[in-house]
Amino acid sequence: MFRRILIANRGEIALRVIRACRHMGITSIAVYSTADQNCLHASLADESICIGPPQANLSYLNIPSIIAAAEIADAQAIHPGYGFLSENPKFATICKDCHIGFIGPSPETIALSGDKSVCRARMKAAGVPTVPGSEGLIQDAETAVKLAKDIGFPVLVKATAGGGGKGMRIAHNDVALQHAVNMASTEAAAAFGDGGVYLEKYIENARHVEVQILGDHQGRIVTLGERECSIQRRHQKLIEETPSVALTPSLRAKMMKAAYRAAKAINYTNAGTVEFLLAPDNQFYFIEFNARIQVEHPVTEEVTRKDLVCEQIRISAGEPLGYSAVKTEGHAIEARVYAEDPMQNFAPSPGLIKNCHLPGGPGIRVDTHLFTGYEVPRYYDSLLAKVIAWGQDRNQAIERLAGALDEFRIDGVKTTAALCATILRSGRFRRGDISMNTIDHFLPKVG
Amino acid sequence: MFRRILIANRGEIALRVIRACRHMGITSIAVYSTADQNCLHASLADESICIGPPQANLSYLNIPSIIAAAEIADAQAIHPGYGFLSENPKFATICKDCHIGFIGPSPETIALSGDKSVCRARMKAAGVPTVPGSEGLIQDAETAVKLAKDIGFPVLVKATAGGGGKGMRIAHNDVALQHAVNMASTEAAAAFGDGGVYLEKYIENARHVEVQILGDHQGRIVTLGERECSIQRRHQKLIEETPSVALTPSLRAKMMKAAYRAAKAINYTNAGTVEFLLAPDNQFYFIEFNARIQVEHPVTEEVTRKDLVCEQIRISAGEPLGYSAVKTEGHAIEARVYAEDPMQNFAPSPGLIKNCHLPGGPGIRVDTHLFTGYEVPRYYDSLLAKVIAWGQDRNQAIERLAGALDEFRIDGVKTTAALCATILRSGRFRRGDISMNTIDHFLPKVG
Amino acid sequence: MDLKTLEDLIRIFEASGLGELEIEEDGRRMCLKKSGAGPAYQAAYAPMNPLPAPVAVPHIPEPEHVATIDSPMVGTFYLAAAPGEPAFAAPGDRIAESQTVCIVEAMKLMNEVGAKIACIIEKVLVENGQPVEFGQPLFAIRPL
Amino acid sequence: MDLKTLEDLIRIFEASGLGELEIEEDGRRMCLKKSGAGPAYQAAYAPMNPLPAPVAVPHIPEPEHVATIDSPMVGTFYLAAAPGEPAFAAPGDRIAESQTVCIVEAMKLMNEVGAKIACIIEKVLVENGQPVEFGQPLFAIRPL
Repeated sequence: MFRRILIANRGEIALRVIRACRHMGITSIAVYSTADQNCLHASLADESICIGPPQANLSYLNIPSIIAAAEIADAQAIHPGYGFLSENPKFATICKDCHIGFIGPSPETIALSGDKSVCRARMKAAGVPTVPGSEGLIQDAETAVKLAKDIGFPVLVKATAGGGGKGMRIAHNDVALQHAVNMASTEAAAAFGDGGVYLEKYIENARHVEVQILGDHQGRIVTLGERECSIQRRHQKLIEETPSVALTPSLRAKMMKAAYRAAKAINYTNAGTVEFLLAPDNQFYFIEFNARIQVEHPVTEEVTRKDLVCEQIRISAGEPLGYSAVKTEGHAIEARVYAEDPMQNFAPSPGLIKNCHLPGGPGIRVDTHLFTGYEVPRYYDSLLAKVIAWGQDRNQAIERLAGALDEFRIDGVKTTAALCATILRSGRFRRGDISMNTIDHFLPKVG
Repeated sequence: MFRRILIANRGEIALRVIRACRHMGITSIAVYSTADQNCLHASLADESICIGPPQANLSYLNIPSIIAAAEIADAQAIHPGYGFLSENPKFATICKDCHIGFIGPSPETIALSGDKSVCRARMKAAGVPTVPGSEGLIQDAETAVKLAKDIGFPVLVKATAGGGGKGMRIAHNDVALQHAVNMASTEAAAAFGDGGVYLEKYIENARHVEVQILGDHQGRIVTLGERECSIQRRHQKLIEETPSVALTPSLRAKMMKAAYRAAKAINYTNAGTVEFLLAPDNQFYFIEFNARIQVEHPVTEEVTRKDLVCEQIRISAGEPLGYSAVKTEGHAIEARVYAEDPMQNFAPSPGLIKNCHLPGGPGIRVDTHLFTGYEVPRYYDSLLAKVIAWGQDRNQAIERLAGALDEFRIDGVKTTAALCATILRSGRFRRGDISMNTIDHFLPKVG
Repeated sequence: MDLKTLEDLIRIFEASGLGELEIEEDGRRMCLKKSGAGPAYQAAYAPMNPLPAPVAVPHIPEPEHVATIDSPMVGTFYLAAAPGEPAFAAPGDRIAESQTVCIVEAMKLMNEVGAKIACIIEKVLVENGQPVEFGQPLFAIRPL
Repeated sequence: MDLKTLEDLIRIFEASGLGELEIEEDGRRMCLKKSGAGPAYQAAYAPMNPLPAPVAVPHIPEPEHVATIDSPMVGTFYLAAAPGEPAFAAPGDRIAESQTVCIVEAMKLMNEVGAKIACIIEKVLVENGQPVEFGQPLFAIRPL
């Protein structure tokens, strides 16, 4: 087992990994930019090292600085968290070359899951259902139009290197499609340095349902149930829950089998997620792998009572998973509290936290790096906190989470806490009548 | 089911009941003294009523005020929490007379469990093992000495109306015993208005192990496992855990059976605790009933995933328990954070909380009424917060709890948080080598 | 002063426990202040949900008068000893010290509330038969 | 003061924890204030466990001198290009602008650190071969 782990991240996920290290008796080493020197991850880690100025490309994304920090701190492994370098195959390769353990999948897996059109083809070949669409990248707008007529409008143009909603466009007809292909390609080239795009049928009123997987270096893959993440804003998740109300036991079994097959096809190791679209007709389609720990992993932890970050560390250290299936109990829901203004199209709301008071009590877990006096920086992701509620059933989880969001106090910035509580208490959400468009019902109408 | 419940308490337990009400869709009504008008229980309840000045006897112990508050608020039931009026048979009787549900056992059960020597006799008659000692009260010091010679020194003189360590004395020989009987009687008369004392053999290096029970109005009694509460200061609990490392499965089964028999013998209803002393030779002895919800109930909640306060409310509303046994999983430990100075013999440390930062993350639950700016009043119990950790095993629970206590920040008053962390991390605690005297190893020696 | 020196000065000042630093030298003056220097803590926690007005108990009105007679207990407010009886006190009445001005009923007990000082009743602040909290102003008065 | 200098001044001020900065010089007066600075909040959260000194990285010494040359990256500090070679800089040395004063090694890359201004080395603050953080002062200098 590792004795010293460096955490190449900040915010709540850095805290999450520090806590896991502490629980395992591992020395944690935080890195921080000069903007983060008073942050909790820098103070709660056993050791901490300043790696650069506030801009992420000069600090948290600066590979030489992070490797140098790991070397001078004598870290045996690096946990990348999510975001930043977590899905950068070059970083994973460099770690390997420097004989530093990378706590995540292999560089090859990361590279494959980052190339979405290739990955899609691999999954199709492995018998995992994928959304009807192009075979590989599309070369020009004319080919796209021809294909779209075959599979039927509307269609989605997606960047192969994309993520987080960037380089993604819907087209309802020929003209719009031609435009969309050009725009998405330009956007993707600018954002990811790769203008390759592919085509998928756009599935209306779909749900986002993903499967948590763990794979060890002995070749075992375990599925840990699903998470429904249909409540999204700007293609980014806001509320996640497990189990999904949309899955019957037999549909769940089918989806777990598909996720297992997907992971097995690429010899997946460490923690990851297989993401599916679930159509209103109960057909589901592979979309992509997330080759890292995810923001919403706690809901799975609450119903399985497994510590997924500890599992990641154990797997990276070469330990086998000691089980092939997990039991789940009850229902868990997570609400993400972002420093954003829901009334202004989720515009970031950085600033000073004048007062912060965390909720508590039975069934409530809070993962956050917030404290009174924290200055939410402009430089990084706006996630402030995750509030997770466990309940014997979905209703109890809803009541507990909505109540906790009411109790949560954050003065100084706008947040998504009240919006989440409103959604949770709505009849629509309670009925489970949700899809990836649901959020629109809760936002001001755009004239 | 009740639609409106008044909570006749303050602090973390009032919050606990408010949260349970919220989760059940019941309107919560807080009462508060003028010292508590900015307290969280007053602001988080659906409604709140000021019932008197700071002194407890004029507010939280003032029966007419609380009944009047329940009447004007149209509350159908009162939850008494712990302490204050929770074990006052007169209050339970008045509630009954006023047709207000009392969320707790019957007045008769409360009266019996408050009269410890009578209760002891009842239990002995029911075949529940009790500590060797006097049959009923002792009349004079000479009888006491004679009896003590039979059962063997050292002996404990206890007030029949006692509690919280008051009116309790150890005697190692004749002379000391004569003195102890007189002193304990005087002390008990002053503290409880009842000077009756009885004698018990003093069991050295005993552990305190208690059994959580629930009884419904249909006559069913369920045991929910034990809690070991041996780490105490001034006869009051500091760290509690479940399961107890001292119980083998067969010993546990015997203790559950004894607790069941004890509760059945008096037709116990609602939540309660059967308290036992566990001697180093694995003999256990009934000490008393606690006829209310207890401070440490969350550790049982964490391993059973039952909400005991919701269960109390359901039972009081006449609903039957739907189960006769509960499953438990993992290990849970609670640390009590008091506003006290462990280095000064736990002297109360009231004052202003200049900064409060709660711990979080996986497996951590915090029950507290603290907030930044809270003034810890001189008038009431010094409990500030309970931090509860759940772990797959005892070691994980210890690491999580100790880490959370490190993260917990309370500026402005002295607390027991660091002491609890020290105890948890000690070899003695880790080995489970604990008894009711263990705390002495962690405190400054008294010259 | 060059920028590098200024930067270093700021770093030294920040690392110090000082709240304010003023330097005057060769006709140059410089003053540095830390943000938020002031009280070491935030004194008042205004709860997220401000103290809710109980449904059963009408919100305590802002006292417009300096002097009031307040309820000594929680209960139900009565202006008269029984329905149909004359009110103990009405606006304009001159009240002697200890004179009963109303009743607050709690647990079927009729608690007479007396004036602590001689006064004139200016206004009755609560309606007959309404619930009142401990400390709630019942009458606005003008002390005599 | 030219705009470039002003821009740099503002950047330095913004990056600092200061709430207010006032400079008076040659009949010119300048006052910078941060928006939202005020006593309404607690400015500094002093973590319960103060920022721990990493075991691997020696604690940054309190700068005794106003001016320093700081490490531009995290890595290992070397005074010379190779063992046995003469040191780039030693106390008393007069250093020209941009002249290399040391090397910070990160990922096997030898990064030469140059002086930003002409100066005299007063003290070497880090031992040869020791790890350094970003921004850690390496040399105390006297600007020329």
